[in-house]
Order: sequence, then C-alpha cells, then structure tokens
Amino acid sequence: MAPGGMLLFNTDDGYLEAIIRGYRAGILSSADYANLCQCETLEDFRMQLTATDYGNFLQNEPSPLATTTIQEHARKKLVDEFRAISTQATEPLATFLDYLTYPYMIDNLILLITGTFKEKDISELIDKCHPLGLFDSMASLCIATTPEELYREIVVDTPLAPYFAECVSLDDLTALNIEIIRNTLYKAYLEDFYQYCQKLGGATAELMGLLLQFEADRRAINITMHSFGTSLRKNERESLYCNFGELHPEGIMRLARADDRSSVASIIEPYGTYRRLWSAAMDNPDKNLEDAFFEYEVYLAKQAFDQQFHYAIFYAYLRLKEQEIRNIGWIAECISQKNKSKLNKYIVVF
Amino acid sequence: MASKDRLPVVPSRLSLQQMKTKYQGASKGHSMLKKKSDALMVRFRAILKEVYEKKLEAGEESREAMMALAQAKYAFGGELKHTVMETVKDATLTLKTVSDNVAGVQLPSFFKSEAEPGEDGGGTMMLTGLGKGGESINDARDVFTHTLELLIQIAALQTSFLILDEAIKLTNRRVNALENVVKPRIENTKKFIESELDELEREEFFRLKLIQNKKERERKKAEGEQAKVANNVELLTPFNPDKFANPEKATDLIGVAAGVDEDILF
Amino acid sequence: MAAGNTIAHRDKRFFIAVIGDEDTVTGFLLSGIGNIDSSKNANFFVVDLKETSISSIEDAFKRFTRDSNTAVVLINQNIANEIRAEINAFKKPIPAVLEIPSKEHPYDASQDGILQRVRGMLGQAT
Amino acid sequence: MDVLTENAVNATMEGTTEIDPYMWAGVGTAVTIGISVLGAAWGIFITGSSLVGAAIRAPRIQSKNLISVIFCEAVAIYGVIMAIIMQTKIVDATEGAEPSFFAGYGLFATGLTVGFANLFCGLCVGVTGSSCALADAQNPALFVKILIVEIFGSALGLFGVIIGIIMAGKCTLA
Repeated sequence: MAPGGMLLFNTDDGYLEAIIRGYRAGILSSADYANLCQCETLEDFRMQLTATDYGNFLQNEPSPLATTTIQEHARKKLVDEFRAISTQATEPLATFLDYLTYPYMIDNLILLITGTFKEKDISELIDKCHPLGLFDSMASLCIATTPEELYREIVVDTPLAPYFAECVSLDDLTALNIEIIRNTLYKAYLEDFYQYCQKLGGATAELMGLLLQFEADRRAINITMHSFGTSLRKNERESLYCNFGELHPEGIMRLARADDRSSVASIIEPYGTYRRLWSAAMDNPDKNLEDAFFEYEVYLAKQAFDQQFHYAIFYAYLRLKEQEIRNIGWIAECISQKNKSKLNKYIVVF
Repeated sequence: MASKDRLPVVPSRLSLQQMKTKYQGASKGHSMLKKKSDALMVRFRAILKEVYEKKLEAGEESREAMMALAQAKYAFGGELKHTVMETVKDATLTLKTVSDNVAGVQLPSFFKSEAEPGEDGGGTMMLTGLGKGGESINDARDVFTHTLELLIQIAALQTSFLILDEAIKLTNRRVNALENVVKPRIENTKKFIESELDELEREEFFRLKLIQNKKERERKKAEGEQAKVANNVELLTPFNPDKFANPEKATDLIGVAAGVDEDILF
Repeated sequence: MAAGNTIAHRDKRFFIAVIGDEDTVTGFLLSGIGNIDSSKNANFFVVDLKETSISSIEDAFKRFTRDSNTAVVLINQNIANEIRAEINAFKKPIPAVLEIPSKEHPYDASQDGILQRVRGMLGQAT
Repeated sequence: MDVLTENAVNATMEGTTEIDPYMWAGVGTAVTIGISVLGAAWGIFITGSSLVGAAIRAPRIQSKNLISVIFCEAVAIYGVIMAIIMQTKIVDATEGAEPSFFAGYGLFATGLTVGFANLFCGLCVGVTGSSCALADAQNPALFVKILIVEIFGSALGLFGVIIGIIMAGKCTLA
C-alpha cells in the first residue's frame, strides 16, 4: 500500500485519487472513437469532440483547423488537469507527481541545450517546450548563451541536476551526441523513479514496478533495435540500459551484444510478454513493434485503475491520456489527409 | 518592291555572285536549324510526358510520406518537429549536377549525393527517437528520401523543360527569321540586281543599235559619195570594233537576259 | 543561356530549399537536406498561413531563388498560391521551383503553373 | 504454571478487584461510545474524501452516496445506543449492598465488544463506501452492487451491538 495504506491513504490523497478517477471517466470511449472516425472533415471532428469530455475546447480556434492545433489543445487540457492535481498534492504524492514531469523536463532541457549550441534565442525555444516540463529557472535561461553557462547556471538549479551530475559531465555536453545525453538522463531518471516507488511500498510499488519495468525494457529494446546501422557503439549502448526491468540483468547483457533484429528476437524469446508483443507486431504488417508496445502500455496502465489507494493511477492516467492525444492526433491526421486506410491504428483505451 | 526589302548593294555581277552564296548559306542554315529544332522537340515531348507523369506520381508519393510522418509523430510525440528542426546542422543530402548536351543545348540533370553521416555532426538525425519512436521515424525518413529522389528527378526535368522551351522558341524564331525575312530579302536583292543588270544590257543594246544604224546610214552615204574609194573602205572596216562586236554582243545579251527572265519566272 | 553559368561547376554541392508547413519541412529535414550555414541562414522556412506574413514568405522565396547554392526550391502548393505573382515572375530555370502538395491539400494539377503549361503543350503535341 | 507467573496473576487479580465496579462500568461505557465514534469518523473521512473528489466530475453521485456516510454514521449511533443502554445499568447500590463485580466486568467487556466491533465496522464501511463512490462515478450500474457489499459490512457492527445488548442485559450494578 501507498503511504498510510488502505486506512490512511485517503487522509491526504483520497480526494485527489477520486478526482483523477473522475478525469479518467473523461477518457474517450470506443463509441467516441467510432464517431470520430466517421468524420469527413476536421470541422466535423471538432463537432464530434464537443460531444465528448473535451467540450468546447476548440471553439475559439479559427478555421481551418490544423491537426497540431487540436493536439495542442488536447495537451493543454491534460496539463491543466495535471496542474490542478499537483497543486493540491501533499507529500509524498507531490514528489511523486514531480517525478512524472521529469521526462518532459529532460526533453525541454535537451531542446534548450541544442538551441544554445546554435545560439538561438532561448525565449523563442521556451515556447516550444512541453508545458509540463517547465521549471522555475527556465525564465532565467535567457541569460545563458553558451553551453557551459547553461550547465553551471541553470541545470544545477533544476531537479535534474543529480542526473546530470551522475552521468553527464561538462565535456560530454559538447562532445556527445545530444540523443545520447537525452537517453542517459532518461535512464538515470527511470532508475531514480523506480527506487523512489519501491521505497513508497505497497500497491504503488507493485504497480509502478510493473509499469516502470516495462518502460525500462521497452527503452532497452527500442534503443537496441534503433542503434543498428548508426554510429552508436555497443558500450555506449549498454550504458543507456536501465538497471532494472524484466530483462535485467541477463537479457540486458545479451541485448548489449546484439547485432541485428533477429538476434534481438531470439534474446527476448524467453520472456513471455515480449515474445507475444514481438510476434504480434511481426504477424501484422500494419503494426510495428512500437505499436505493440503502446498497446501493452495501455493494458498495464488500465490495470493500475483496478486497484485503489495507490499512486500508480496518476502515472497511468498520464500515460493513457497521452495515448488518447496520440489517437486524436492520428485520427485527425488521417481525416485531414483523407487517407482512411490506416485509420484503425488508434488504441481504444476504455 | 520597297527598297527596305532588299539589301543595300550596288547592282553588279560581283554582288550578284555574293548574293547567290549568301542565299545558299541561308538555305543551309535554315535546314540545319530546322533539324535542331526537331531534335529539341523530340526531347521536349519526351520530357513533357515524363514531367507530367512524375508530377502526378509525386503527388501520390507525398501523400504516403505525410502518412509516414504522421506515424512518426504518433510514435515520438508532437515535439518531433522541434527536435528535428533544432538538430539540423549540415545537409547530408545534397545535389550534384551533370549536364547533358542535346543539339547544343545544355540540359542539367541532378543527382542526389549523400554525405557519409559523421561521427557526431551529420548523423545526429540518425539517432533521433533512439528511446522511442525510432522505428517509425526511420520509416518516415525512408519514405521522404524516396519522395525527394522523385522530386529531384522532376526538378531536373522541369529545368530541362524550361531550358528546352526557351531553346526551342529561340531556334524556331531563327528558323522563321531565315525563312520569312532573310531568304526573301536576299532573293529580292538578287532579283533587283538582275533586273538592274538587264536594264543596263538593254540600254547598251539599244545604244549600239542606234550607233549601228547611224553608221549604216553614214556608210550608205559614203558609198554613194565615194564609191570609187572601195579599197580604203575595205581596209577601214576590220579596224572598226563595232562592226564585229556588236552583233555577237547583242545576241549574247539577249540570251542572258532571256535566261534571267526565265529564272525570275520560275 | 543564364543557366549555363551555374551548371558549370561539376563538383559543387547544391542544396534543396524548402518552404512549407511544419510537417512538410520536418519530413524533408528528416531525410537530411537541412543546412544551416555559418551565418545561421537555414535553407528551410516554416510557414504557418495563419501567422506568417505573405511578405516574409516572399522574402524567403527570393532569398532561396537568388542563392547560387540552391538548385531546387520545394514549396507547398497552398503556400505557392499565396505568392503566385512572385513565382510566376521567376523565370529562371535554376533553381527549379517545385510545387509539392501539402498535408491538407492533395496535389491539384490545375494550380501548378508549370504543369499547366505542360498540359497545354501535351494537348498540342498529341 | 510456575510460581512466578502464579504470583503475578494473583497480584493482578487482586489489583483488579481493588478497582471499583463502577469504574469498570464507566470505562466500559466510555469505550463503547469513544471507539464507535472513532470508527464512524474514520469511515466517514475515508468515504467522504473520495466522495467529494468523485462528485466533482459526477455530481449526481453525491446524494446517492450519502448512504455510505450514513452507514458510517450508523456505527456511531450504535455506540450511542449502547452507551445509553449501559448507562441505565449503572445505578447507585442500595445502602450496605456491595456493587456487583460481575456487572462491572460485564459492562466493561460489553464496551470493548461494541466499541471494537463498531471501529472495524466503521473502517470496513468507510473503505467500501469510498470504493462505492468511485465506482458509482464511473458506472452508475455498479452502485447497487457495491451497496450490498457495504450493507454486509455495516451489518458487522450490528452483530457487536446485539451481543453487547445481550451482555449488558445481564449486568445491573446493584
């Protein structure tokens, strides 16, 4: 059980848990998706969305609508919901929710770092950042003009500083490929978050354990698959794997030595979940492994809602909502491109 | 016959000869340019068809590409565009041109030249989506590269199209100029020179006839007055150039004039 | 011909410039055509028809077409329609200006100036 | 039983007999009402916080799910009723008569029985009530089903009360 267990959980977090479950009721249903898929134009799409939990969120947007606008507004709604929750949270939920924003923060920071390399105007870049990953010192980023300054002045003030300190030195910042830095940070973050969840114990530890282990494994497999044919060396690749997960340690060690797709297939063969996902992706030509992963993630996240009095639903809600935004974006994209052949790629959440 | 339709020449045999060579040159140039224009036209038609087909094909292709991109965005998230745009540094895909010579017209064709992705710089895009979305991003990259190849071909064709169009117009203009301006003008000049020369001949002939008549009359008068001095007359006649030259020249001239007249007629 | 001079350099690398909505630009950048030179001039220009002014599109178009390193300028058809006058005024064969379809606007052959000419000529030819 | 333990037990027994039976009865009553109210309060806050949160998105649940709060409240009412019944047993002994130790201990035990039965009943109803609110917010069809679970939980307190009444019935202090 999370802090307080069944009997005391509600003292601090019951209200928020109930709210997040209320939000969950707003997640589009399969009937909603069926309606959305019937749309011929994005205007229809907007009309259909007003009938759902999204309501009039697009009413002030001038026509013609862009798919990005729709997605941005959907994301804004998610961010508003998340902020409403996180401002009311007390410890330790507050810390937990902060952890949830770190991935966005990593992405933002990486964007800013690349921008600073190019000596771009930082204030312009901030507009491009994910709103969930904004941090206080971001406004002061404008003063940083070189990567060194950025590192010394800004990064140390962010919650990400320990991850940076652990695995990225100042020299790496300029020498390494930015994608490697991103993934190194992500790895450090996942490991830290995993530790934190285990410390919380109870259902939180159990469910978050499942979700994060899957996340770690997925990253390991993705990184391996994607590194073939690139300049990423094997030892670098190995350093990007997390130190937990279903594949850890044996599968990870073997993945580090994998050379092609078929060897990856044979490595994940002994792991039932991944074997199933792999064959699901291979059997269906319209689906790739990533789609299979998304589906499984949704499945896991849905499971988190089956239990009460734990924090994993906050994480799960964020994941499900992101999937929903992806779905909306996908359907809108198909509609605007008038290409409905692949329309059914979206994953129904509930 | 207005004077501007012919070249300003002094009508003489020499200039007539010059005109004849000029006319030959113009005819030869005309036929050669005509051939060039035909050659260009053949190429042009081929390109026309290809441009048309390729453009429609590219339309289809880019639909597919957009779909693949949507998939990449689906897998990676909406920030893909920012990530991609901020990672841009040096182009890894550039063009090289090779020109092709068609009847003296340089037609460029473009070739894709891919730089080897560098250890850190050029290959940045290769690692985008390492942790998630990489597969879809790679797919999108492939489709877009393919579309781009098609577009490059179209670009080459289109450039050729424009150049050829221009070249054909130019050649046709020249052909027409030769046919409708230069050649008639030379012909007119030729006619003019010939008619002038003719005129001169006729004048000369008439003059000679007059002189002959006069001489005849004088001779008859002299015969009547000094019939007895026959030896002197016989001695004098061979020395008179008119007596020998006139009849020959006269026939000659008429023959030439008739020939020219026939020429003019046909 | 004007083109003759530019084609002369055989080993020179030419760039492909893009003017388009963010999706089009992102896609082509993925294939690696993006280039930012030392004075931070990018060979791509993102247009949001709701926000980007016509004059700045025209400026970008002029910049790309005047650049001797650019061999092809790709431009979304719906954006090309906004600066049609500018495009029609551009007569040089190099860089080749290609109109490409955008996401929301499937390819419409009747709007492509070049293709219209081609069509007309094909009509004549056949 | 060894000597030491025997001594200790004896000492305790002697100690308890030194406490006045009225004291036992009074503490028993206090425990009844106190622990019952603790259980009810606990249950109400578990249910209540979920109910309030869930009602934000689904206001329709609030009146229906008040029943969960009422179930918890009922637990406190059991305590009150028991306390009143027990209180009637505590009467002043007639002159010269000793107050019954049987009744004192009995009322104390009744207090514990009812108090703890109600405490756990309150917790049980609280947790199920909380789930009920959340479930109802998601799917109204679930309300009745979970309500049955809740009713069974609520019945637990009643068992304590019944036993308590029987126990208290035998105990009159004087």
